[in-house]
Amino acid sequence: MGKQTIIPFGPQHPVLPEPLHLDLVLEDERIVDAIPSIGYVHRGLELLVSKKEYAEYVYVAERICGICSFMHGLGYCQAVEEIMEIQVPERALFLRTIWAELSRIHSHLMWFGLAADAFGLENLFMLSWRLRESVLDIIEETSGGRVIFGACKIGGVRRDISPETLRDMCQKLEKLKGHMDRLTGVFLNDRSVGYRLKGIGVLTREDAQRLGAVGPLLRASGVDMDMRRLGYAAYERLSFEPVTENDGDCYARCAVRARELYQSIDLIAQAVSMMPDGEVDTKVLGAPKGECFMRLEQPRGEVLYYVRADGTRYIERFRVRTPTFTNIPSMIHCLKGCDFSDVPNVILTIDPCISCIER
Amino acid sequence: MAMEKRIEIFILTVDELVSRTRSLHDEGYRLVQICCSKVDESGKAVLELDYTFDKHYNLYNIRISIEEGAEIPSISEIFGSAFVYENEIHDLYGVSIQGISIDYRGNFYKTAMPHPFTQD
Amino acid sequence: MKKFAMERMSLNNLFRKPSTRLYPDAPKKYFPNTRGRLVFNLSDCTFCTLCQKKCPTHAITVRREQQEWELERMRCIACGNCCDLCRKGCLTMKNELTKAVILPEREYYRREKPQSSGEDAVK
Amino acid sequence: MSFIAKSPWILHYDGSSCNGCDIETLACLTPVYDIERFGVINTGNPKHADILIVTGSVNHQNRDVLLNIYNQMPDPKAVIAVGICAITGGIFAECYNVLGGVDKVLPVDIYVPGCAARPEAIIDGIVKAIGILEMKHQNMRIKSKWRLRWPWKSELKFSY
Repeated sequence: MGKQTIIPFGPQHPVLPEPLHLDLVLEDERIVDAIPSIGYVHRGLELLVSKKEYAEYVYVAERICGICSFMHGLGYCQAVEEIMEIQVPERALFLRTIWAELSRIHSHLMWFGLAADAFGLENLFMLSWRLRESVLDIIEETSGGRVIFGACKIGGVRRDISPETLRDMCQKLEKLKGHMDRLTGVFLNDRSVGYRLKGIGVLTREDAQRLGAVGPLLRASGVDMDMRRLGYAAYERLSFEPVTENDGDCYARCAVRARELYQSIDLIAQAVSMMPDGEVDTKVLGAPKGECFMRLEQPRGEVLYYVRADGTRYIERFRVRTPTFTNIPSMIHCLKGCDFSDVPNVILTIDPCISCIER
Repeated sequence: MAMEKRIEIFILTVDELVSRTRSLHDEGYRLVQICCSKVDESGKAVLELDYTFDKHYNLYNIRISIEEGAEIPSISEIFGSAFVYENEIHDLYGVSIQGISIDYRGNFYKTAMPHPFTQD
Repeated sequence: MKKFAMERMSLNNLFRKPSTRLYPDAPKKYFPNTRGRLVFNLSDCTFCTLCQKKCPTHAITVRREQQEWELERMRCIACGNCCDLCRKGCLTMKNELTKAVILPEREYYRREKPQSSGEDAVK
Repeated sequence: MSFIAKSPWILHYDGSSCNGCDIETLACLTPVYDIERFGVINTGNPKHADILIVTGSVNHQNRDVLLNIYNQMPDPKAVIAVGICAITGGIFAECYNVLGGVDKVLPVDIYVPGCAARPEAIIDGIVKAIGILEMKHQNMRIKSKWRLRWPWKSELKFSY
């Protein structure tokens, strides 16, 4: 038993592109406690609802986070539509599903790159980001933006995708599958990757449930929970099974995300084959009055929106509980007992999104 | 459309909070979030705390209303993940919460002004 | 269990053609949908101030009396809200790049001289 | 920009951005855009860096961090503000915790607009910054020569 040392980690750190600060309490090389402190990215977005009209707030909601941008816009729109009881056209629901799954693919591929960078394989970082570019091209072709989609609005979506583009997109994604096979093959089968991931940062099923973990972190611990089961957008008409793994270590989280990539491509193919014709938006009149909770499954897990409106053009209270925020207790739990050199690994496997946490 | 058509909220007093939370925990509920919002009730500012729980994709909401600067008990002994929300509410709204398992004492969020969400 | 996954992948990459887009030498072709740059056409504008009211970042200033329309390019987030709302179709989103600048400039349009409408004024 | 220009290393600091410009800056380093063609490497150490790339607006919390990083960088140095938030605060300008653009704290040399800024725009910005770095470097050399010859004129200003 050595004496305790405190090592500060961040906010500017080569491994984390985002500012997160951790005070790590070490005994020799083993971590006994981790104290996160946040607030470097805090902007106070939730208070902006009193300054922007409810229809313009969609653009702010999309900029809560640049990685899950479409999901935030979608969640806000769905919450307002729920309050105003707007029937969104069928085609718009399917288009939303397609964009949501595209953003999941791009987010997971990005995570693969960052994780590879964290455990020191820059080669894999480059390869996964190269694959990600082809997904970003599809996103840009259909929605107009690379990371900020700007495709969702209250009452539907802002632009349609033509049938030819949809067919093209499916072919491109099929081709992408072949490349992904090779990439995920390295992540799941390579010996040196296995050394860095297997048995590190274990989160048991009980701990995960007790600490309120969500998303791939929870599913890697063997709990079958996926908010897409709620059947928002077009998910009730698509068939899928949540991906689960039982080990709960870094490797299991990697495997969950690898299998979710294929699941997303499959869901897009299903949505394209079932796509109905028709309008993509409805006219929205009046202002919302009431309150509601809305939950979605983001690439990082369950997200919850709370909107309370009082019948004016400005919403009274908007609250978003993001997946990374509720994964902080699990992250601290995983860090305890790790080696100091595994810290970036463990932090990255929960897929932290700091601008989501602090809004 | 999604399942949560109309939200049900059970309004409780501050004293009932801990016992109800404990019984929910024993029934297998999971804490989803704690949300605080500032509302005007007949000219007086009141803080409403919404505790959201989930079991099998069904939400269960508890709401307590308190006055600004009031003290409430913590539920982080029952749900281990509650401490992040409670620290957040303490920093942004200035509600003092007694007995948080990991208490940052106002250092969780560092903002330009104290308790920004209570200011008009 | 697949053996030599990483080695096989590295060898593959050694023999495939590079995926780098040589950007400044070979300009990128954007998709027709791409939201790149807000373009204003003065000739049809009625100075209704709708774009000013609905801009989420307050980048547009319209002065109806002076017949002036002003865009602060460094505030525009290219969301395309104004293009959707404009009744006359004066605002369009062009699929080209907004270049990096050394001095931020305001773009300033005035009704009196339509032939040289793109008169820029340094902030 | 000449062909024998030095290879500038960049340091990336994320202010309070939404991650959008952040991942686009990282995307510049990946094979598809490959900014290493210009000799640019992302480094984590401010003492090794020539160009500071700031994404996102400045708030009260990270102002000191930013100044700290900037002061540690050796001269000559250039600052690039990437994204609308880093230039004026953009959509977050009205938030209570946001001070505004980076130029409220640091002297910014290049402004790269876009929300999120496209990698091509960021490459443009970095190429321009390389030119500015070179000019600053020449200024420094001339200045030090003057200082040797006419020490009383050492405060002469050279602008680019």
